[in-house]
This record gives sequence, structure tokens and C-alpha cells, in this order.
Amino acid sequence: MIPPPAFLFLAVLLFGLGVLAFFVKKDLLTQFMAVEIMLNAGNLAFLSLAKAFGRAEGQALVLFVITVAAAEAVVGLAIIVVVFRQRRSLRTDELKDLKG
Amino acid sequence: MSAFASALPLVSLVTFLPLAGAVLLVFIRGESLKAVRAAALAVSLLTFALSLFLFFGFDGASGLPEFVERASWLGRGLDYHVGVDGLSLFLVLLAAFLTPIALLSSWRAVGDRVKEFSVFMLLLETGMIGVFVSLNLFLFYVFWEAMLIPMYFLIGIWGGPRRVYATMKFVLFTMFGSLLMLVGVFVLHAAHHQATGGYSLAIADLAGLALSPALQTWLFLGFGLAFAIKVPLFPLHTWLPDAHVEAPTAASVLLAAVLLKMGAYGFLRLGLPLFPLAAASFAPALSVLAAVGIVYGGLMALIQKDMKSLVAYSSVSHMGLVMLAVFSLNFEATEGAIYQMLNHGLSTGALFLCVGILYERTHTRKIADHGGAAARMPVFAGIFLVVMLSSAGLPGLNGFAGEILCFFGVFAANKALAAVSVTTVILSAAYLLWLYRRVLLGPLKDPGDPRLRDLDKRELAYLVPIIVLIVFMGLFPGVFLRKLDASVSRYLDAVKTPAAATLGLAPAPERGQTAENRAELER
Amino acid sequence: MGSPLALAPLLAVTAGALAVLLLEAFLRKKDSEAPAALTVAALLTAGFFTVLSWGEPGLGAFGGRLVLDPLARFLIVIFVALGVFVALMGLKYAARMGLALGPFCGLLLLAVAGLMIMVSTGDWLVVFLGLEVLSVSSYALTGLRLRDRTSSEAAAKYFLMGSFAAAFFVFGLALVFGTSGRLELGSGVPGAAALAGLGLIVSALFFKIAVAPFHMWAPDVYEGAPTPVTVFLTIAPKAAGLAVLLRALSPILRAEGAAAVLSPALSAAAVLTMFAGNLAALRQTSLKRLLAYSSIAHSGYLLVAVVARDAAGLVFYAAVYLFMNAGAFGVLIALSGRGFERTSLDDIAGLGRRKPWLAAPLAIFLLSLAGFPPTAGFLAKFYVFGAAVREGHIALTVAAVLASLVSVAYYLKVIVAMYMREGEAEQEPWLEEPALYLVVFLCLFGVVELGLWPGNLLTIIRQALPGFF
Amino acid sequence: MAEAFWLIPLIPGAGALVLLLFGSRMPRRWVSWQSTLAVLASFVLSAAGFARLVRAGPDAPALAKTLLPWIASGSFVAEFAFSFDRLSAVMALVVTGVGLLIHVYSVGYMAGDKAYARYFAYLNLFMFFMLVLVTASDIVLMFIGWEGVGLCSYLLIGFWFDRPAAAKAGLKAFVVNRVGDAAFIVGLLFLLTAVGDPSFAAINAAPAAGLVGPGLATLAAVLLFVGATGKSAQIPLYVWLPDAMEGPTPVSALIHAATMVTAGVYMVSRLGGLFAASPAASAVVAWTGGLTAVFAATVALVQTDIKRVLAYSTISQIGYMFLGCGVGACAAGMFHLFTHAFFKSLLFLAAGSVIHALGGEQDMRRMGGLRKRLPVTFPAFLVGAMAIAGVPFLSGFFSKDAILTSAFAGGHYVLYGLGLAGAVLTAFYVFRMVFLTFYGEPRAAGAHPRVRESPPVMTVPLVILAALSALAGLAGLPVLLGGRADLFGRFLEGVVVRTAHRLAASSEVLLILAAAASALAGIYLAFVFYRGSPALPARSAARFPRLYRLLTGKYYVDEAYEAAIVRPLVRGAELVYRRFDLEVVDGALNASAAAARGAGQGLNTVQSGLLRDYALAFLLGVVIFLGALLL
Repeated sequence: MIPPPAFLFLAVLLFGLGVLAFFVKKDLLTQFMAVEIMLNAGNLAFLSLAKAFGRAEGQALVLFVITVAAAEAVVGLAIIVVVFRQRRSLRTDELKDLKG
Repeated sequence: MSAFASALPLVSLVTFLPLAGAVLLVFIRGESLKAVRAAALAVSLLTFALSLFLFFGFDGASGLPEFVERASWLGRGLDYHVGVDGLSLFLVLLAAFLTPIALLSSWRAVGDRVKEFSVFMLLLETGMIGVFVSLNLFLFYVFWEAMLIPMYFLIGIWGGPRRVYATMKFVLFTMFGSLLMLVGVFVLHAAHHQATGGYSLAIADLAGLALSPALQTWLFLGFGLAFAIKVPLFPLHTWLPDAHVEAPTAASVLLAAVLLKMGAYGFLRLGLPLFPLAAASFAPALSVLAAVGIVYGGLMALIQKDMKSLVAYSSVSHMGLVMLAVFSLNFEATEGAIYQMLNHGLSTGALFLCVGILYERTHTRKIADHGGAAARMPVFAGIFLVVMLSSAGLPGLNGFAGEILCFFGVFAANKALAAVSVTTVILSAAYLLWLYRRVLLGPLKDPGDPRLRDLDKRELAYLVPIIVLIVFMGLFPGVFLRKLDASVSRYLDAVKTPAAATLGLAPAPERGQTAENRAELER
Repeated sequence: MGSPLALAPLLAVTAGALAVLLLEAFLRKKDSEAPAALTVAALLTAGFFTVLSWGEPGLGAFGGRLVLDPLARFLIVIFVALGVFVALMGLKYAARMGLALGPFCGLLLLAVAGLMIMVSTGDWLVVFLGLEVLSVSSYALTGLRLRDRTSSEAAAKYFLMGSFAAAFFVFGLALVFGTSGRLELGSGVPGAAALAGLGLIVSALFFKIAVAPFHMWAPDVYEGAPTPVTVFLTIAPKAAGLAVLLRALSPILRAEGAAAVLSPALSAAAVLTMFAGNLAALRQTSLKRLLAYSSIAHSGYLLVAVVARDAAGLVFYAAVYLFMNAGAFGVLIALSGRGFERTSLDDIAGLGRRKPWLAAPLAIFLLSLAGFPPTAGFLAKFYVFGAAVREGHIALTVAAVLASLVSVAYYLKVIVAMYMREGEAEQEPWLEEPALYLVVFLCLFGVVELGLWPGNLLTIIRQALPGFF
Repeated sequence: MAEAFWLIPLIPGAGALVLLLFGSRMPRRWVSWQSTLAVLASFVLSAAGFARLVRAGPDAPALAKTLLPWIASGSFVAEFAFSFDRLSAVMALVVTGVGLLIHVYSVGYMAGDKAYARYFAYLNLFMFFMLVLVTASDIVLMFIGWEGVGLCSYLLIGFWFDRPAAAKAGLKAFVVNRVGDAAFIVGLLFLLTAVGDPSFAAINAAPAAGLVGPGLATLAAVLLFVGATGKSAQIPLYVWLPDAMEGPTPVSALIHAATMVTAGVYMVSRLGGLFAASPAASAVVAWTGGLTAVFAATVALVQTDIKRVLAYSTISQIGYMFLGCGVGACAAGMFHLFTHAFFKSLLFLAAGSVIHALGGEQDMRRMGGLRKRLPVTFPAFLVGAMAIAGVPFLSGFFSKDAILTSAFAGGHYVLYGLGLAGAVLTAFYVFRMVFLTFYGEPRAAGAHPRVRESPPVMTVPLVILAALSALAGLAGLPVLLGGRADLFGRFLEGVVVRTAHRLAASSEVLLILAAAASALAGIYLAFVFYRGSPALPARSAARFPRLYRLLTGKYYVDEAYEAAIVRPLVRGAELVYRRFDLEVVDGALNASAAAARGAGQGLNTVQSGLLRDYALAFLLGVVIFLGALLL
């Protein structure tokens, strides 16, 4: 039986990886995926903590988060498509017309 | 007559009539310049007429504010509470008297956007009079800052080449002071609530608060800075020459004649009565600053190349004397200071009008570009001479009556500073008469100059009243001083007794002051 | 417990959104103004329902998850007003700028729905849901000008940063729920882990409110988004986020333990925001970007209201800010031509002479934003700063006042451009946009009226909400 | 009639107002008649007042009249209060009398001038202020007259304002006067604070009443005296009077010889009580007077401009008056003032007549041999010269002798010596002037073709003044020489402090002889220098070149003031203006504005537009915020 803190540790690790990926990756799509990882890390944390403190509603909350992530994904990808159609490239660093 | 005066809400009328005029002007067609100018003049003259009712109806025996109007406005102590007493009556009259003159003087000078110009001038008048009549600290602050806006536009739009720099500097410098004062207003509001449970920003109630010396010091610094910048007290004066050099004549007149007085009035109405302990402890230091300002202003005026900045520095010098008198905290000095504020308003206002007249003809303010104008403009030379002598304090004219009282009062407080302040007599004569010689006397700069024509009817119309007033106020100061006596003695009681208490001079009534709420406030 | 009235405003708005989107499908002529009319109608009914239940105390729904208490009601009325303004502004703008009016109105209504959810709940999860509904519809709104590069760039940046922040929110939520097991806002003083969780949530909210240093996305998004959307973004999310913060933090702020550290932290954030916003705006040459930075600074002033635990001040400031900001942007929209926006200071040079009836309102809005007395902007600042001083935050107030001084510099810079510089004399034709001019007039009326006789609004606020004034 | 004494100043005042407002539109005859009649009216009233006082005897109360309250605030009270006692009577008579003659003279002298009305307006205005000065019964009201005459002297010196020299001289006069007035005001403040009541009676009584201690009396008296040195052109504030000669000659005669410059002496006499209470102050007065007398006389020796000689002569003679007052004999001082008014204005008017005849020429080196051509001016000039030189039995002799006797009697032997030396120098430079102007051959005849005597309107006043100069001495005939004892001194008995020293008859005779001898020695020396061997002056100048240059350069006092005070003040002010105003204060303002803009610029560059940086800032924010919360 794997002790609950391990899961929490994994969640934090995943979250850290997500953040790292967000910085390292140069293009929009992968950065978006990095955010998805962070979100799921949050879900994992939810579940592990809910299990550790015996609160069942935690699972219900995870469902909420997943649906919200889905909604975000839809609109996010739409935007990324529009950006791609205009600039023919997804490199994040190209998005620097707005500055100063 | 007094029945009529008490029936109407006279003070509100005098304050907001110009505003109503301005709003009216916005909507009438701006095509015929004559109509716009006439309308603006009419409104300001009507305001002046009404303010005369204030003067005649004011008996000044009690020293308490009269024609008081009070109405709750925003609740929690932020009331509409106006009235005039000895300290403010004549400043209201000065503003109401000079605005029509300033407007009349700008008929030829200001050619474009005349409608907007008149609107801003009337807004400025409401702002100025509002500051002097408000008895509620919040209302005072609203008018104090609100009148910055019209002056900002007046200097900014109709000013000289460096007008934008000058007007930004003027607004930001003044705002810096008043924003710190705003924090002081909040602290006072909280302190009053702490002490009495109720809410009030009426200046009279706030004066009753027994604030701790430490808190008073901080508050006095906050308020004092805002007023010192406005006076301007040395070394916070560098905005004044820039603002004056770039401002159009009409704005210069009101800036010099009325706006500077708000700083001094601020000390008289708020700075000293609300924080007597701090005032007493700061008075010596501020007196020295004021005295330095007198000599400094005079010397700087001596070497200016531009007529307007010369007169601007002379205002720094004269206002230095006024502030020195205010900080002497005695009866003669205070009355002298108030009277000198009026005199300075008239003589410096007239000086700016004269410089404006010259500028309209020669289109240059550089002293070096002028010479021998008296030959072509004898009447102007005469009037300029009288105005200058009034500013230099020739006995028999208004300047002297105020100055001698100030000297007498300051002498009672500090002999050394009085001696220093008397040098203004020499400096003012030097820089003014030197200006007079270089501009009006000597050979004519270029005899062929057709523009140097003497005063026309309009110019005489707005200069002669000032000359008459200058002579009248020089010979019969009693007419004005008697209305001040009660208010000044009441003001001095407010300033002196608490201060005396701490210095152990006179037994002061012990106000309800618990240590707990003082600690709470100092946190 | 769940009386239908509590849900009525929310239902009205969501129904309106669906109706508009469906209408889009059946509409024949593309440039009809029906969607906007429908939007305004939906919003007004929502407003009507909110006002209907004014007297009663909090009306619960969904088992107490959604509560229509006085703070919520006030904010909802503000959001309704904002929605109407944005819709009216967007009406002609959409046609001119190649923006589909239908989706614009639909997304706008959804965003308002998100706002309603956020402010009328005491439960972190519902706050999260409201926040996400608002965010997602805002991302779409920002990128609605499909052919415009800056709009898409702004949307991409907003989306990525927004979801990045959402991830932090979720993780914080997990920590809070996990350790304390309770999701209510302001639920007592949590343990270290829960406090960390709360910290993360507050950081995410700081992102939404554009508090420094989380504000970096804001200038680019506000500038890139179509101007009516910018109006929406600069006002609504701030008010909602701050309301949530107020609900969550005011009980904690009072408590000794955690407050000892939270209050200075919030104050520091407020000061940082004010100065970051104001200083950055000093050298802007684009009026739109200048107003963007100014709105960041105003987040700082609003945060001061939260630090001073002054709900009344917050609501009043939000209302006044709605009028000032919407009015200023409204004039900006009125200046834009067909297919392009005129936002640089050189464009408005000499506007005072060319179009006095546009320059004067903008001048008044700017003076109000700067906090000059006769306008409502001054009064709003007076109340908020007054409350801060009463709570003893004197240093914070001095900083806020100095920040305002800096703001005066750049607001006056715009007025200098309009009145004190000579622009080129050619006269552009007046845009016939009665709706826009109506909005500008309403805002002008709001700024002047709230500045001089806000009596009635103040009494209502004082009865309903705790606060200094 | 005497009760209306307070009209004395007001009549010329009204005249001046009328002329100022409507003068340019009035025909010339009206202007001259109206102004002269106004002064005549005042003269008549003064005479009536004088007669009333003589009849009423020495201890009768002065005529007093308070018109209106003026400034009243707290303990500071000043009123329009006039009084007319014996001292005022003497001054009023002198001012109106000499003034009347000069008005008549001016009608001729200024005939050609286009600003005719303005001239007479200023002259009447001057009479108004001067008469206010002498009839004021409180020191603050006197100050109106005090500065008023300063204003009129400014206006009249700079009357021909299109000449830069005149305008500059006017400015110099007013500013230097104002330096004196500043000291006067400080002295005034000391007195008012101590005494409370500004009236002269109260001030004079104050030392006795213990209100004013010796220290304070000295301080106040010296300060007031510094004011007097400004007004009466004594060391160190005399520099303006020589330049004041730029004004028309009648103005020099009236203002810079007879009346205004004597205001200082009047003030010292009026405050006799105060000065008597502090021997130190009296010593200052005496010594200043004595030194100025000799100093000015030496400079007058080498002046070539006829009016400059007379100007320095005036400074010197007023030195004598102060010497008199200083040694406690104000009556003698006043007597010299009385006689000096006549012969000095005579000399000025005669010089004016010479200048008028020579078409504006003022340089004595280009004159000569006018004896025959100016039959009336020459004898008048001669009488004036003899009077001032102290030729026995003329007015100068008696008044100067009275002062020297008092000095000697008071034990001030050094001062007596100075006085005597001064007398010799005076006699020398006056007769040098007579010989250069009227004797010998006309040196620049070509430049002045038609030299004709001045019209009667100018010569009649000369004759009258000549008569007065000759006979005025009788008013103060010393007992010894048979006159009823010292009429003038006894007249001023009640009012002016007079320390009675009795001298043995023998020493008094010696003093009279010494005075006469000094006068004659001076005249003889002048004769030797300028009539005997004409080359002598050139040779002596060559033998003492540095001394000669020092004198002609007027001891370089003007240049010293310019270098020591004016230039450093102006240069220092410019430096401070540039350094402090523009760099320090404005520098700080602009620096803070630049700092704000710099910070803004910094923030704008940080806003790089790259998403990575925004996320980094976000992360940083979270870390800091959590750190703050948890640690």
C-alpha cells in the first residue's frame, strides 16, 4: 500500500515538471500541453489529499476540474489555430509585437 | 440692506455665480467675441457687486464667521459649510474685484478660443472664492485642488513658448503638497471620530481636538508643506517665475494677486489654529525661512532679465514678509499680514497688468528691449509709477500701512529678523525703480516705433480703480482693519492658549485627552 | 432555501447567451443589430431581478453554494451596466472592425455569467468555476478579430498565461481542500499547508486582477484586444477578483496570527501595483496602452480598499471606475476610423480644437481618473484612502497618494496633447454611432453626478455594506 | 487765521493734484500763477502762525489739530495729527519763503521747457510733503513727508528723464535715501515698541519717564541719525547729492540746498529730548557733522562744475549744522539752517542765472569775465559768497560763529579746530568760484555769443535773497555786539534743547576775531591763487599730483561703493540664481521627474512582449508571496 504522501510528492513533482516544460518549450502547443500536465498534477494532489484525509468529495471536485480543463482546451486550441493561420508558425517568441 | 443680505444665500451666490456664468457661456454660440467677452465681464461684475453686499453686511464684532450656510452634502462630516469672517472677507473681495479687471485686460491680448478662456477664468474665480469661504476641511480641499484645473488650462493653452513645462511644473509641484495634505485630512477625520465618536470636518470642531504634540507635528508638516509651496515660501518658490513668465497677463494677475494668498490663508485658517503646539515649535524655523525669502526674493528680482519674472520674484519677497508676520503670532503682525496680502494683491496685480500692457505693444518682456517709453506713454508712466511706489511701500500708499504693521509685529517677536525684513524697503525700491528707469526713462529705444501709444479708455477703465483703491487703502486703512480685529483676536486665542499651556505660560483649559486614543492614533 | 429569485439573474444572462448564439445560426442578413438588442435585453432583465430582491438578506441557491448578498447585488448591477455599455460600444465597432457581432454578444453574456457566479458565492470551487467561465469567454473575446495579428497575439498570451494561473489555482484548491476539508472562503486560520494553498489561490486571483508582479500580461492583452473588450477586461475581472479576495481575506485580516503577515504583504502588492502601473504609463505614446497601464494602477487603489476591509469603498470605487474608464475608452473608440484604430497621442493632437465635444469629455474622464476634486474619481479615492487611514495604514496611504501624483503627470500629458498642441487641421467626418455617444454621455453624467451629488447611492451603500463611509 | 495752520501743507497739495491731473491742458500763465499763489497762501498762513506764537510768548502751547485717525491696530497707533510750534514755524517760514522765491524764479528759468506743468506740479507736490514733514506731530506721519520729499527729489532730479544721466541720478538718490530710511524705520520700531505713542512730545519725554534707557536711546537715536545722513547727504550716504545736480537748477536750489536736505537737522532738533538723553548719539552727530564739513570742503576745492561746487558746499554746511546740534546747541544749528537757506539758494539761483545766460554752460573753466555782462547776478552772487565765506557782519558769519562758539564752549576743541579749518576752505573755494566765473577774461567767448542778463522775474528773487542773506544774521546777533541778546536762540528756547554755556566775554571776542580772520585768510588765498598769479593753481596741482587726482576723483567714494556693495551684490545674486534656483532646486525637481521617467523606461523594457518573461514574473511573484506568508 503506497503511503499517501508519496502521491502528494508525485503531484508536486509533476507540477514542477509542468512549470519547467512551460518555460523550456518554445512553441505554443507544447506549452499548452505543459499547462495540462500542471492541471492534472493538481487533480492528482486532490485525489491523494482526499484519500489521505478521507474526504470523498475530492473525487467529485476532480471531475469539475477536468471539465473546466476541457473547456479551456477547446478555446485555447482554437486560438492557437488562428495564430498559426496568421503567422504560419507556432513559435511563442514570435508573439512580441505587443511590448513596451 | 442687511435684510436683503440675510435673505439671500449670499456666500453661495458669490461663490457659484461665476460657475453658473461659465456653464451658460459653454452653451451660447461663441461666434461674436464681443458678446462672449461682455457676458463674462457682466457675470464677474455682478459677482463683485454681490460681494460688496458681503462687505457692507459684515459687522465683524463677534469674530465668528458670518453669512454662514450649512447643509449636509455627502454625510460623515463632509458637509457644505460656507461663511466669511475677518480672515477671509477681504480675500473674497480681492478675488471678486480683480477677476473682472483681469477679464477686461485680456480683451485685446487673447484673440483665439475666447469662449474657453472666459469659461476657465470664471471657473477659476469660483475655485478661488470657494477656498476662502469654505469652513469645512473637505470643502476647502475640494476647492483647493479644483481651482488648479482652470489655472492649468489658462497657462497651458494661452501661455508663452515654454507654457507646457511651466504649467506641468506648477500643477505637479502644488499637487505634491496638497496630496500630502489630503493624508492629513484623513488623519484628522479619523482623529475626530476617535475622540468624539461623531463625524465632522468642520474646521471649528477640528480646532477643538486636543491632538498629541507628535501627531500635531506630522499634521503640521503635511498641511504646512502644501501651504508653503503655495505661498511660495523660500525654497519652494521656483515654480512661480516659470508660471508667471509663461502665463497670459490675466492668469498672471490672478495667480499673483489671489492664488499666492491661499497659502498664507491656509496657515491662518488651518495650519496654525489646528496644530497650535506644532505651530509654536515650527514658528521660529519658518520665520527664518520667510526672512531669507524676503532678501532672496529681492536679490533675485534685482537681476532678472524678464519683467514678469522680476515681478514674480518680488512677490516671493513680499509674501516672505507676510509669512514672517504670520509666524510672529501676535495681533499687529497678523493684521498687518492680512492687510499686506490685500495690498500685495492690488499692487502686484497692477504691476502685471502694466507689464501686460507693455507686452501688448512691444511683444517682448525682455527689459533690455525697452527704453524711454515714458516719452510716448506719459499717463502709463504715471500709473506705473504709482503702482510701483505702492509695491515699494511709499508711506501714504497702501503698501506702507501693511508693511509698517508687519514690521512692528515682527519686531515685537524677533528684533533680528525684523531688521532683516526691513531691508525689503531698500531692495524693493532698488529693483522696481531700476526696472522703471530701464523701461520707461532714458532715450527712446527706437523713436520710429509706432506701437508705443498711450493708454486707451479700456486700459484706463481697469487701472484707475486700482489706483484709487491703492491711495484710499493707504490713507484710510481703518475702514478695513476694524473688520479684522475680532476675528484676529479669536484666531490668536486659538493659536496661543494651547501653545502657552505647554510652555507653561498661561493656564489652558484641559481638554478631554486620554492617553489610549493618542497611542492608537500614533500607530 | 433555494428560492428561484437567487438564480434568476444568472439564468437570465445564460438564457440570453444561448438565445444570441442560436439567433446567429438563423439570422439572414449578417450586419443586423439583433444580437446586441437581445444582449441588452437579457442584461436588463438580469439587473431587474437583482434589484427586485434588494431588501431581503442573502438568498441562497444550490444548497447555499450561490448566495445573493448585498455585495453580490451591487457588483452584479455594476456588471450589468458594464455589459450594456460594452454591447452598445461594440455595436457599430464590430461592423467597422470586422468583428462578428453575434459571437461577440454571446461571449459577452457568458463572461458576465462567469462574473455573477464568482461574486455571489462563498465556496472556492464555485469561485473557480465562475473564474474559468469568465476566463475562457474572455480569451475568445480577445481574439475575436480573426484577421488582426495583434488580437490573436493578445488572445494567445492571455490564454496561455490564464491557464497557467488556473493551474496554480487548482493546485492551491487541492491543498486547501485537502488539508482543511472545507471550501468556504475565509474559513478561519488554516494550517501551514492550507495557508500555502490559500497563497496559491490568491496569487492566481492576483493574476486575474493584474496586481504586480503578476500583471505583465495585462498591458499587451488590453492593447491587443478590440477596444470594447478592453473596456470589459479592465473593469470586470478586477472588481470580481477583488470582491472574492475581500470575502476570503477580511475575516483572516482581522485575526491576529495570519494577519500579522497577510496585511503587509497585501499592502506591498498594492504599492507595487500602483507604482508599476503609473510609472510604466509615463512614457507611453499610445493612448490605449496608457489607459491600460492606468487601469493596472487602479487595481492597486482597489487593492487598498481590500487591505482596509472597506466593502463600501470598494463598491463605490468600482462603480465610479466603471464610468471613468468606460467613458475614456468610449471616446477612444469614437476616434477610430474604418478598419483601423487611432490610438496614438499624435492622432489626438489638437483634438480640443478639431472635436471639442469629444475632447472635453475625455479631458473630464482623465481628470477624474487622476483624482481631481470636483469629479467622482476624487471622491472614490477619498473614501478608499480615508478607510485605509482609519485602519491605521498611514504609510500605505502616503504611497498611494504619491502614486496618484505620478498618475497626474501622464493624464495631463494627454490633455496637453489634446489642447496645447496643434494637430493637423483636416476634419475627419463624425461617425454616426448614436449608441456609442449615448454610452459616453451616460459615463460623463455618472462621473459628474457621482462627484457632486452621490447622496442617494451613498446611503444605499452605507445601509447594505460595512465600511468607513 | 492761525488755527487753520493745518491748511499750510494741504493748499500746495491740492495745487499739485490739480496740476498733475489737468496741468497739461491748462495755459502756462495759469500754471505758474496757480502754483505760486498756493505757496504764497502757505507762506501767509505760516507767517500768521509765527506771529501768533511770538505774541503768545515762549511757553504757550503749540497749535495742534488731529484731522483723522490713520493706522490703528492693537498697540500700534498713528494719526493724521499736525502741530505748529516755534520750530515748525521757523521751518515753515523758511520752506514757504524760499519756496515762493524759487517758484517765481522758475517761471523764468523753465520758460522754454515743454513739460512746464509737470515741473510745477512736482514742485507743489514737494512743498506739500515738506510742509507735512515739518508740521507733523507724530513721527510716523512725519515719515510720510520724509519719504514723500525723497520721491519728489527723485521726480525732479530725473525731470528731463530722456537724459540717461538724469534718470540714473534720480534712481541713485531714491535708493540711497531708502538705505537711510531703512535704518530710520528700525530706529522707529525701537522707539514705538518702547514708548508706544508715536507723538514727538511722548518720545522726547520718554527718557525722563524711564521708558527709554540710555542704551536704547543711543541705539534709536543713532539709527534715526543714519536715516538723517541719507536724507541730509552726510557721510556715508551723501553720494547721491552731487549727482542730483542733473536736475533743473531751481530744484537744486529749493530741494538740494534750502529745504529737503535740512530735514535731517530738523528731525534731530525735533527729537532734542531723545538726543540729549544719549551723549554718545550726540557725539556721533557732532563728529559726523564735523568730518563731513571738512571732507566736503576739500572736494569742493577742485571741482570745475559750478553746481558740483555748490553741492559739496551744501554737504559741508549741513555738516556744520549737525556739528551744532551734536554739541547741544540745536538753536545754533537751526540758526545756521535759517541763514544757509538764504545764501545757498541765492548762490544756486545766481549760478542758474549764469548758466541760463551762457546757454547751459556749467564748466567754470569755460567761463570768466561775466562781471560786466551780468550787472545784477554778479553783485547778488558776491553777497551770497561773502555770506557763506563768513565775512563779518553778514548772516553766515553770525550763524557759523554761533556754532563754533558753542563747540568751543562745550569743550569740543578738536571739533572747533575742524570747524575753523572748514571755514578757511569754504572761503577759499567760494571765492575761487567767484574769481573763475566773474573775473578775468571770458575763456570760451566763442561758445557763448550773446551773454545777456536774466529777465527780471529771475533777478528780482536774487535781489531779495541777497538782502536776506545780508541781514538774516541780525536775528541772532550775539550779546557782545550790542544786539538784544540772541533773538533767534531765545525764540526757539521753549522748543529746542539749548545747553547754556557761559563764556567769558574775552574768550568770546577772541573766537569772533578768529572766525573773521579765517574767512579773510581764505579769501586772500583764493585771490592769490586765481587773481594774483594765474599759473599758481596749475603749478601746485603738478607738485602734488596724487593729492590733486584724489580730490578731483572725489576720493573715489562712488567707485568704492560700486565695487564694495553694488557689484558684489549683483554678481553674487546672479551666481546664487544660477547655482541655487536653477541648479539646486530646479535640478532636484527635474531630477525627480527624470527618475520617474527613467523608472518608467525601465519597466517598459522589462515588458519585453515575450511570454516567457511574463511567466517568470508570475512565478517570482508566487514564490515571494508564498515566502512572505509562510516564513
